[in-house]
Amino acid sequence: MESFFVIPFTIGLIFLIISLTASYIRWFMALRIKNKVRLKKALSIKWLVVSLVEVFRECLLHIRIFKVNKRLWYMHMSLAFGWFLLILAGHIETISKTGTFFASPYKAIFLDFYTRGHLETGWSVTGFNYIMDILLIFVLSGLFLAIYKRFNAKLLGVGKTANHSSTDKVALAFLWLVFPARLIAETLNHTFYDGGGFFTGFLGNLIYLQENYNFLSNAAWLFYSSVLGGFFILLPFSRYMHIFTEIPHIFLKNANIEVLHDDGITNFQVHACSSCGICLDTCQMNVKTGLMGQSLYFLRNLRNGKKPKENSIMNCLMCGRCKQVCPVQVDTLSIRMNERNRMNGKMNYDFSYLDEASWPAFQSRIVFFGGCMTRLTPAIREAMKKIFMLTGEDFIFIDEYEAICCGRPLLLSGQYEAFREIVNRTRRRILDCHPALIVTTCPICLNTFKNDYYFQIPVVHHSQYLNSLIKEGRFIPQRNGVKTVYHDPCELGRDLGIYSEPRKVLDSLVYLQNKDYKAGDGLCCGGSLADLELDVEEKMQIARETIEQIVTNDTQQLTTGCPLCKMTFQMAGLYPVKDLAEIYAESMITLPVEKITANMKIRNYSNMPVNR
Amino acid sequence: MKVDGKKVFWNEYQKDIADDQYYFVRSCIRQNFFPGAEEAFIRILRNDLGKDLYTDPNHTTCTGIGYHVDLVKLETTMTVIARQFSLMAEAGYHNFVISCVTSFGLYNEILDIWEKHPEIEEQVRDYLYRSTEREFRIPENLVHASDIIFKFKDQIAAKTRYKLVNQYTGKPLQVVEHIGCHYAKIFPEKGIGGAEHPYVLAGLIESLGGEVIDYPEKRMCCGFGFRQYFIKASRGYSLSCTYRKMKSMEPYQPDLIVTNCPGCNFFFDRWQYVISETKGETYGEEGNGIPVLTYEEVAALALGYDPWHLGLQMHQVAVEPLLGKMGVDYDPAVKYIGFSGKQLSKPQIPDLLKVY
Amino acid sequence: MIGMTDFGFKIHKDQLLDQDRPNVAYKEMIEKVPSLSLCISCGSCTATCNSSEMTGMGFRKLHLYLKTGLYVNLKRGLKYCQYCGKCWLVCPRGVNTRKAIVEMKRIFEIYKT
Amino acid sequence: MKRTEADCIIIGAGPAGLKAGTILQSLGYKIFILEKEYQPGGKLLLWNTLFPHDESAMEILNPLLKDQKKNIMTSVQIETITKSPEEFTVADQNQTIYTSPALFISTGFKPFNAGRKEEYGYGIYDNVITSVELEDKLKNNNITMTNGKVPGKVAMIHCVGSRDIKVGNEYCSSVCCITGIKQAMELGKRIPGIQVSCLYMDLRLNGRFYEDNYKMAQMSHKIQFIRGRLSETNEDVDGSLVIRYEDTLAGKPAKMIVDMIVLLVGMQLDKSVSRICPLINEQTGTDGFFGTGKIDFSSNPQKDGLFFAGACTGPKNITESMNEASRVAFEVHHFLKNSLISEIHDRHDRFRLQNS
Repeated sequence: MESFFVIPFTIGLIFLIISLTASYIRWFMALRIKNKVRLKKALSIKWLVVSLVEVFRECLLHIRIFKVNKRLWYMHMSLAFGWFLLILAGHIETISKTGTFFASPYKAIFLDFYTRGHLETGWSVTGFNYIMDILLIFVLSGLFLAIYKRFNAKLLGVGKTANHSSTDKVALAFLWLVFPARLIAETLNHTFYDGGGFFTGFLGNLIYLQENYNFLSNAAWLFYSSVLGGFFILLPFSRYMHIFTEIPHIFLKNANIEVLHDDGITNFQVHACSSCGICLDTCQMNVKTGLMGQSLYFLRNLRNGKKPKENSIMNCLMCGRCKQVCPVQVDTLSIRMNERNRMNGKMNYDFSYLDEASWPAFQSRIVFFGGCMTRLTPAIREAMKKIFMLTGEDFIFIDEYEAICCGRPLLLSGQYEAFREIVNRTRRRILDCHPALIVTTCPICLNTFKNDYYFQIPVVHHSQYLNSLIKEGRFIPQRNGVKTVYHDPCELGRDLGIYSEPRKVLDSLVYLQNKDYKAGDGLCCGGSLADLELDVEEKMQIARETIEQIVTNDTQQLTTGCPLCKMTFQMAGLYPVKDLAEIYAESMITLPVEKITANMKIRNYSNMPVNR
Repeated sequence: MKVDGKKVFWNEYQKDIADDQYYFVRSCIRQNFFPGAEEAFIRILRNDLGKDLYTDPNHTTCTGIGYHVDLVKLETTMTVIARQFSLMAEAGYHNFVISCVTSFGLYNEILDIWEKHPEIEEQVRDYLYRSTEREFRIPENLVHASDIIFKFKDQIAAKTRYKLVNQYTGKPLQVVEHIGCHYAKIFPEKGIGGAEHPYVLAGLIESLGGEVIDYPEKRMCCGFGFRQYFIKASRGYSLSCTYRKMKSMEPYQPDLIVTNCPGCNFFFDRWQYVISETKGETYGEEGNGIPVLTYEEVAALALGYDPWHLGLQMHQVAVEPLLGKMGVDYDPAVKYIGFSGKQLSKPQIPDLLKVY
Repeated sequence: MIGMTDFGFKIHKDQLLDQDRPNVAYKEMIEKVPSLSLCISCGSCTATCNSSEMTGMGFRKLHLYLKTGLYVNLKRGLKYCQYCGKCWLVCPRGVNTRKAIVEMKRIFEIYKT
Repeated sequence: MKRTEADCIIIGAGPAGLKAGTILQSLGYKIFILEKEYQPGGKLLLWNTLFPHDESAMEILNPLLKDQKKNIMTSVQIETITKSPEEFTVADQNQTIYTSPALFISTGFKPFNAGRKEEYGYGIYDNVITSVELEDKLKNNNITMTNGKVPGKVAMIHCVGSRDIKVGNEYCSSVCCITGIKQAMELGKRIPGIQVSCLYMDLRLNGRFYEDNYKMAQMSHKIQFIRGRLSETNEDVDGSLVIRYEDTLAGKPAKMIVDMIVLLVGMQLDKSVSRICPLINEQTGTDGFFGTGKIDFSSNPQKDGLFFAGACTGPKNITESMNEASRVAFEVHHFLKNSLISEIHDRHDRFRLQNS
């Protein structure tokens, strides 16, 4: 029996199948009940079809990478799709040759070995050889790019290439060897036994060796088999786990399964990450060199079973830019939150003083919740008060009496229990006023209100409120020509998708320079409360870089909708910064008194967006 | 420690002490706690130094204790003190010697008030005249009794029979000196050596051959504090102060504590017993306490006075180990036999602190 | 037998701050949050603090308690923190107060030192 | 008797005197700089490095001494200073007489005598040293305690002899805070693992780059800044020093055991010149320094040929001292030029009178 060389390949394949099955079952069992129920509910033909299409699009064609970077896309796609086609074509060829559908995998992979000597002609044989050679060249072209990327990433449009762990590097070496090994095996095969397509056959014919050297051919096949087997054994321990894990990941993702507080799904997501490095370029933390907190490295450490360092868990702005660009759509934010909760989730707290404090129970139609950051920006606060007053609203500025936090900073730091506690108290406090509408000037608070407070009444950002005023035809402000750039706060834009309202408001007030926007593309100001590690200077560096990226040459002022962003930009000190409420309030003063009084009337808030 | 450095202060803070003709006022509490002490002072001055010392049976308390616990008004105190001065004038003396440190502080305080506010002095003159038809004269020299002993320390040293030297080892005895707060802390210039590094007792101890210990809590109060001690609820403060001082001096293994204040003497002595009962700690060798003596008692012992005539049996902490180290010749059998020859009742023996 | 005699009063516990007691927690904190050593006790953090209005606590005190070894007070004060981050924003010397608080919580509340 | 004439006599060859000398000489005047010490440099000689950039004191001094050697008279003990309408006459111990129309006083300061703060234990306890002594140790690179060991814990005490009504110096000496920080950092650099605590009542760091030094001290050298003033120093049984203060931010009394205490002594006017000349003494301000301290003409209000500059007109750092000296040097220049012109006018008048 000459074909003992397939043993490495077969061992590898068996190991891989057992390993994958075991892992998937383990992770699946670890899913929270809630998530299992969700999965059960999601089971449907439509879900199946949608997911399968996505698997084809993303695992093979990599459409999302195509949208980001076309050269990078070609590299990934040629390797993934090319290899897939190679296997597929090989299998079809085997079926046509053997006539059985269920041929052993090694038969399909090493078909040319088994058919050597049986010189057959005919269009099908030549055709298959031809196709297989084209596919091999296709894959090798991708491989060439991959190798080239190691030396010059810029050419592929990548700023920073990922720095891989040693296991990953070994696995990478095996993967890279697979295709040249196949080429050599095929070529030598054809040197001694003829046949082959236009490429391998041609190369085979180029080499002239005596017949008694034919052991070289067998050696090449053994090498090919060993490389494949080795790669399969390394695969579950390396980043190449993503090749298979992405498939269940897509199915689970389409079943709307939540990552927060769930180790099972976290494992699927973590292993679905391919360490492609696309998130590195988009991460603003690049200012800090040697940072291992960036999502790629953070996920890699999790995958390798290494407990991530405290610093890497906490050193993140949580702006969500990496999640936005991730071709696999890994929920990096939730995975990070899981680690933070693990670290800090059970800390002691005592917020009973909030109950003891005297609290005037005013009843008002609008509750204006400024939040902690608005308390530090009196200009925004006063502007909003003025707007409410001039519109004749019945409002209460709730944290003017007693400051209370929305809880998001606690959440972001992983102190989950304390967060729930403060949410309960703040919620009760707001509802004590029986409002018909909650307005907040702080996107951080808004984000929490929308996601964790379950209010039955509309909660809006002040830009939405101001926009509604304009839309109703009241207070058409006077427009001035100040050239203004609007900065999208992360929580308002990426998290809540509020892009157009602030722009509409600003467009009627000033000369807005960036009317167009790309959803999810906003930059973080650097002041994010989610980061615990950066020092002031580093934060300022991020802020300055952000400002420089969003402004144009003749920008006169910066606007934003978040008091924290405003403060951070002010500290960075490059441009005058204003909240849109300030600009709005300024323009209102110029209105005649009659117009103001005419506009004072009871409003209906039912058209305001209600949260989920 | 740079002794030369201390000498700068000792030279800086000196005061005039009269040579002879002393009018002596006694302490209220000392006569009761340690009746032999003042007697020893009188005997040393009259017999050993040949000075004229007058003790007046007519003088009263200075009211210091009442004054410090807010029972007696300042005007009353001043009038009482004016009366003492008038008694002195009546007896024909100019040099006032005070046995008690609290009184010394109070006299100085009142003299300071009169100096800065002559109108008050006039008023006190009036009060004194109206109440007793007496007139007074401010003494020419007003000193504490320990100042006198300091002044004649070299003469005393020349006459001594025993030195403050451990006769077993030949090394100087380790002595803790404690100065009553009111001696110099109110008016540093009125104390020999000033308030921070007083010399009044250190000088005496040095001339008698002892070695003074400079321990960290040296400057702290003994804990007496009138308000603290007289209210039982705050007595713990008093005890805590002494405890801290004892803990601080413990590592130096002192053989003796010498004080110049009736209160300090009493509290160092008695609290050692209380500490032994509450904490189970004693600070001398083998369960003994550290003997606490006044300056006169030390001087008298050195001069060869009989310890039991000095009333050393009235001390809580037994003095026998000290007497042994100094080599004092004494008869243990007569410890509790009084002057009258009658047996004094023996004290109860505490659990920890050794009493002979 | 000790304590045989009840005097009706006893030796008080020392109220003195003993700076010679090793303050391991502070050392650990300084290593983790180096900027903490920049604190000049100006009190801006406490003045802006949400919870100080109602509890009398603030970051300045927490830092002081940590530094002087008054851990009982520190633990109490730590519980009140709402973690909003205003103290970080107002600090003139860039002390990373939020990290300091989390680290203090971890030292004093989780490991119960 | 030797008689020497000059345009300006400068008393004191410190940074101020040397700076003024350099400027006046470059303007072509004949000057003399009189120095009582055996070598010029003033207090700069005591210092090793200077804040805020650790510049070597010698690097500052050497350019000042350049071209000045022949003008400087060292080891001069001035005995009399007299003034006639035209000129000052200065006589020294060798009866050498210097005359000049202008007299420039730059006698500088003398460090506060730390022994006057008795409770700090300077001169009494080993290892209580002043900042001047520490600087000397730094200069010789021999930072050891008296027992030869390297200190592990050091307390720097701010405001010793500054802002202290009890020693009569109510002013702030302005440079001790930054000196303390500089020295604390220096200790941190030289002795790895040393713990330095600064006990301050106010930190007054009002110069350029001083805040950087302060931050560096906190951040890189982990120097502890404790708001509290030393109340007393005592020595422990092992020779370490027990200090007592209140942590005023915590509102609690505190104690600390350290190996060495550095007293950051303040500046005082060196009165040796004013003692011998009433004219100079008249120009002493309420704080004990020369001049009026007013913004304009702070050093000389009367324009009578007497000029003051440097630390003798108030506590200053070296930069300020030299700046003032430069300014005053130009005032001297104007004064001399004007008197020369008026002299020529006088001569001219006399000539005309004679001829008429």
